Amino acid sequence: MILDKTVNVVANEALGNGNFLLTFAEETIAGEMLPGQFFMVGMPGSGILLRRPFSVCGLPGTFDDSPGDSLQVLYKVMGQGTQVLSGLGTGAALTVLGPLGNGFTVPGPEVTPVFVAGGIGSAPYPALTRACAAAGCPDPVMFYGARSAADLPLLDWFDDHCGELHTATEDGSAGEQGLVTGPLLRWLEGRDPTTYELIACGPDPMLHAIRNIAVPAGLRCQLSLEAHMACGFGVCIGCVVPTHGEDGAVDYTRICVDGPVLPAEKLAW
Amino acid sequence: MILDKTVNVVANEALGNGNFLLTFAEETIAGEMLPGQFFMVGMPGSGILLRRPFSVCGLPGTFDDSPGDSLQVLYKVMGQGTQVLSGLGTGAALTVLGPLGNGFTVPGPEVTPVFVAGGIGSAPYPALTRACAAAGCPDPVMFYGARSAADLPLLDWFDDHCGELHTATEDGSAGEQGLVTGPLLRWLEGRDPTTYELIACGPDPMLHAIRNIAVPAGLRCQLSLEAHMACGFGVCIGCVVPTHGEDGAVDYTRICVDGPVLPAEKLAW
Amino acid sequence: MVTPDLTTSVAGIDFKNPILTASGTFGYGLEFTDFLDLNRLGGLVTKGLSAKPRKGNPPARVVETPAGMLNAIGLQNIGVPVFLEEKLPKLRAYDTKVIANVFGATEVAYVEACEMLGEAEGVAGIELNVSCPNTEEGGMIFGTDPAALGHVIRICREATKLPLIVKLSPNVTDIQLMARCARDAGADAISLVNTFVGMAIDVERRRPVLANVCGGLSGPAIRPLAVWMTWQVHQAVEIPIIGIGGIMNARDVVEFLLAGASAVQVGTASFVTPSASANIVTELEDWLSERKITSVRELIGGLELPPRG
Amino acid sequence: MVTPDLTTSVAGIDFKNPILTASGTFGYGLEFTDFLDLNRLGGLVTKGLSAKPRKGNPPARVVETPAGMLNAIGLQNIGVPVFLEEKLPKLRAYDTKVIANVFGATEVAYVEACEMLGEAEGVAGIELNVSCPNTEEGGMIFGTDPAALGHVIRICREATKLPLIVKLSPNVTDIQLMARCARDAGADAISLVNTFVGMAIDVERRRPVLANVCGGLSGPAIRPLAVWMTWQVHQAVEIPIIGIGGIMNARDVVEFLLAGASAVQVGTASFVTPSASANIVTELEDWLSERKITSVRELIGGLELPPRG
Ligand SMILES: Cc1cc2nc3c(=O)[nH]c(=O)nc-3n(C[C@H](O)[C@H](O)[C@H](O)COP(=O)(O)OP(=O)(O)OC[C@H]3O[C@@H](n4cnc5c(N)ncnc54)[C@H](O)[C@@H]3O)c2cc1C
Ligand SMILES: Cc1cc2nc3c(=O)[nH]c(=O)nc-3n(C[C@H](O)[C@H](O)[C@H](O)COP(=O)(O)OP(=O)(O)OC[C@H]3O[C@@H](n4cnc5c(N)ncnc54)[C@H](O)[C@@H]3O)c2cc1C
Ligand SMILES: Cc1cc2nc3c(=O)[nH]c(=O)nc-3n(C[C@H](O)[C@H](O)[C@H](O)COP(=O)(O)O)c2cc1C
Ligand SMILES: Cc1cc2nc3c(=O)[nH]c(=O)nc-3n(C[C@H](O)[C@H](O)[C@H](O)COP(=O)(O)O)c2cc1C
Ligand code: FES
Ligand code: FES
Repeated sequence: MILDKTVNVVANEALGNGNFLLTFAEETIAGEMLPGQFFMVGMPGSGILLRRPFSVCGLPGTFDDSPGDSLQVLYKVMGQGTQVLSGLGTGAALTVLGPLGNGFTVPGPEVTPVFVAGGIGSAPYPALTRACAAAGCPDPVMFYGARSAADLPLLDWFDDHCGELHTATEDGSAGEQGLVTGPLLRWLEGRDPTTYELIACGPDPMLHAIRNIAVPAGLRCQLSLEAHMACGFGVCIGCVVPTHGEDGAVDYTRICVDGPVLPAEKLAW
Repeated sequence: MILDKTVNVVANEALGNGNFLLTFAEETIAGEMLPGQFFMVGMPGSGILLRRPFSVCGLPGTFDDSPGDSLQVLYKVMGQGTQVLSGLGTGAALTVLGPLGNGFTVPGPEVTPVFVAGGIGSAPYPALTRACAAAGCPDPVMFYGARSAADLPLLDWFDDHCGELHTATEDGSAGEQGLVTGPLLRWLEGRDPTTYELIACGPDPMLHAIRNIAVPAGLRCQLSLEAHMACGFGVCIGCVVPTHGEDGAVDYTRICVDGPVLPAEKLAW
Repeated sequence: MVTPDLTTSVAGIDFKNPILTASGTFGYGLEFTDFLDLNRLGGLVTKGLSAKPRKGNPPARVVETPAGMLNAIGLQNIGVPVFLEEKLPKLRAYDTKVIANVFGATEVAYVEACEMLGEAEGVAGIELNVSCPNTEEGGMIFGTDPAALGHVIRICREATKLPLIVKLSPNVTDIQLMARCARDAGADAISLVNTFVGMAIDVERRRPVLANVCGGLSGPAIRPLAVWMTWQVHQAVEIPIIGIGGIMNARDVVEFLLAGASAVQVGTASFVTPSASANIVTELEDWLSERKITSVRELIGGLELPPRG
Repeated sequence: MVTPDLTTSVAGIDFKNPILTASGTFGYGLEFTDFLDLNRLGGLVTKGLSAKPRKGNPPARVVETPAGMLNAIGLQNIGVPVFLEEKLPKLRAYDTKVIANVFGATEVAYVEACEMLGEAEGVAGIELNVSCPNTEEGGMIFGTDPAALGHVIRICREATKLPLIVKLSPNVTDIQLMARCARDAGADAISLVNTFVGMAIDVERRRPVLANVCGGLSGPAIRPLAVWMTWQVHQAVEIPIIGIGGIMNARDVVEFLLAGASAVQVGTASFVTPSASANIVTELEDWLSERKITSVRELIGGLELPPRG
């Protein structure tokens, strides 16, 4: 059941370079939410009309030092909405609609989750990391890329909680210089595809690259997609992505209800 | 010179029933501002497009306990803009354009200022009271009316600083029951019109009543008017009031530059 | 305190209150059962239905603009047959009026859709979308050319016995002319407005944000324009009007009622707050009670004009 | 870093940058000297001028709406003669282009105003307001009827040697048709949009907020509609365009430039922030520098359409 709640900001921590970790508490939503699902977050009194979609980053228990029923959103200031969000202090009111979308399929117990994150695309991975551990998966291997070092929020957390952490930055300020697909391709080389599953979240060009690696090679691969959303719960049909339909023709699939996580091979991009 | 400044809220004190006293500091504006002049106040990030006009209530020195260069606005929550304003805490940013308008003409040293205020129309009187005292006027006589007792903000201040204070409320919860014109008419009866000057600020029906008392009797009378304003500095020509033109026909006079204070006899309402 | 009478009627349809939901912003209604009790609504208007299902436009399809949003969904829908088979039976369980919003790429397609709906049990009326600005075939020509408008209404009028509400496009010079055309062609009521054509540009990529280039503007931004057109149409024709455009709360509803609407539709607000339409019913009831207004009908067309001086 | 070239030209007038101020939102320019250096502006357009002074509409004349405002000033102005005598001499001291916005209640009055302006030193061009929705005589008929539009432009064209910019009303079904009419009748350039007709109702008093009943909607709310119309006109005619509608910052300016405008006008923004127009010049310069765009002309009409699939 999707709930529409008014919550108050518990914390809104600046992580540098426009990245923020927002914490609020909402027991009922928290109790039903899965990694990879998202909220529509509204900012009353801001003059911003539509709510904005954000993945759940932390579920209760994800971050050691956060209170019991608290939820976290990791976001980056991109435009007007996130600008307003970044200015909110403790106690400010938000409207939160969720849980929304399908969430990730947690790989089986013998399967290593291979996370690929581009910048703020790392947002859903903390909650997912915990779920993978709970499901008995091997420790995740994470490939984390961004424009520069300042755009790798929560890097230390991932370092502590992933089995391997490979970083790449376009300007070389952290990890390998270049795109995250570089170290990923080397890692994949010669490895048995039944032992791992790719999971990617990040900007569209990165997702395209991952899809182009995974699909021809027949690798299992979940992609977490983004789209402009008006409603977030399936009624505006605004958030579609082209997919392979049953009849072979292109279908338009709503990211907000049939996604945001879709198998790479479904996409007709 | 009109200045456009960004200031931070120093205090935003709730006085009950939606009345608030807002304090901010702006030395240059404070140094040039006169009682009866007003500001256009903008609320950045609120989604409200136009600024809102508010009279200056307190100038430096008006309120004993306020810091040196601080300015006060007394306002009542009426709609969306004042609603947003009332939610702002210390440190919140406002844009302030001022000083605007002409302000009151302080009566001569032998002339008793007779203030008539309807509800939040009391806003400009604290600053004016100080200016009258500085000009050597006799202590002002104040007639202060409102719907009910809760809508007589700063009543204690006026009690301390006016020579006489007559109150009237429509529901009889404070002072005399009825309109403020009741006690005013009794006070005026038989008095020499050269010894006092009427000054009124409040809702339109009250100003009409005062005008209808003052003009036929040839009393000196300044009215502080309101209008929907887009700019506040004379260019939109939105804030006009009909006045008697030189040719006998009706003119439209801009309240923001030729007012907000106009002699009662000028109005062609 | 007496509970105010909220009932109203449009095109011979009796609504328990004047709050309907607008086409394309409320899905097929059933998507909202998590958020509100459909029984609270005066009525609901379905997503625009065509005789055959449609896939719509490529993404991006929506973008926010100041106090509004542009959409270019391209009338993606499940088609009348699937609606009748899968959605309508479930909707019949609710005590609210279901209006089917219908469009076609051609006159024939309009007639086909109307005929398919027949006198389907549970469909209280048809709203003809002659005004969608999103696709070449979406009816733009019907909505902005008086002759074409008249003709498509006439043939639909013949194709169905259901009450016929014609939804006008605001993208015209003379909305009164279009309203008179619609009335003369047999419309039982007029609803307005559909969206205004607009465009947003991604200045970094130097491209339209929407794949369709242009889209339809909805939301509070258009409310003053929609209220004006409602008032204009109220003065031009005597058939009832459903007011639409940027309604977010009870105050906004009253604006449309005073301007001459007998009912309203809540659109974009349902995206912002899924329970908006039902919330507005409650708010409207309170608004009337507080003012001791005993019936919503007192407000319809109740605008008083200032004396001309 | 190289300073980008901001110069542009419209109707044969060379502007130092594409930022002008919109008629009716910048007075006669001189009111703004407290707030900005007029020399910073590409140009300024005067409040609408008629041959004789006008008193305008009774109040209330303005009201805020979501992300916009309605105005019904009724074209109150000092008249061309007083403008020439009192304002123009002072404006000549500034290095910016002054455009006189002109209207008349009748064709004769239009011609009269144009002739009075003659070739007044310091007036760089005339902008014909054929689109004011506020008064019966304000030109509504010229702005929405193609034949009347063509005729009034033709006679004004004969009455003045100054460059002629025709400001179109957006309250039409087919803006491309109006643009072609204006071009054919001899307009050197087109500016658009003027305000959209709208209404706000005081629900407590059951009256229109504005004494004039309706007013013109301006501000960010209309920007997507204005950008779309600019793009439409850019595709219909080859004469230059000045884009207007809801511009608040440099990004908004770029939207209009990409859609085909060679310059823009800043309107309502000047009420919100008196220095807005000059601030936007600075912002635009920075915007271009940051992106290493060497000339503003690179952007004009630079919108790329997605491949049609
Ligand atoms: C399912 C989902 C999960 C997301 N999770 C996160 C997250 O955890 N952290 C995070 O920082 N961001 C996340 N995003 C992206 C985030 O929603 C956008 O960055 C944000 O909406 C931008 O809003 P804005 O007002 O700041 O930007 P603006 O550019 O001013 O927004 C204008 C409009 O564009 C839309 N928009 C702009 N960029 C995007 C985008 N990339 N995707 C979708 N809509 C966009 C906005 O919703 C809005 O309608 C997610 C998006 C989706 C769809
Ligand atoms: C010169 C001047 C001085 C003023 N001084 C004070 C003061 O010191 N304290 C105070 O509380 N109020 C004062 N007012 C009135 C105050 O400006 C309005 O109450 C306020 O603008 C309402 O804004 P809102 O957004 O809350 O209301 P809304 O009703 O949401 O406002 C909508 C629109 O109507 C306009 N509006 C609404 N009511 C009025 C009104 N009475 N006068 C003018 N415009 C109005 C607003 O400016 C806005 O454009 C003054 C007005 C003027 C003209
Ligand atoms: C995403 C979206 C889809 C829409 N789809 C339709 C439609 O299928 N048929 C139709 O007649 N109107 C459609 N409309 C128009 C709305 O029904 C309504 O007329 C318009 O949005 C104005 O109302 P609002 O401002 O309350 O949203 C759609 C509007 C939106 C925002
Ligand atoms: C208060 C006001 C007065 C206006 N007066 C005129 C006018 O006299 N002549 C004219 O051509 N346009 C006039 N306009 C229209 C503006 O020039 C401009 O076209 C419109 O406001 C849209 O731009 P904006 O959204 O940036 O304000 C006026 C607009 C406003 C808000
Ligand atoms: S965001 Fe509305 S359908 Fe997905
Ligand atoms: S408020 Fe604009 S002229 Fe007075």
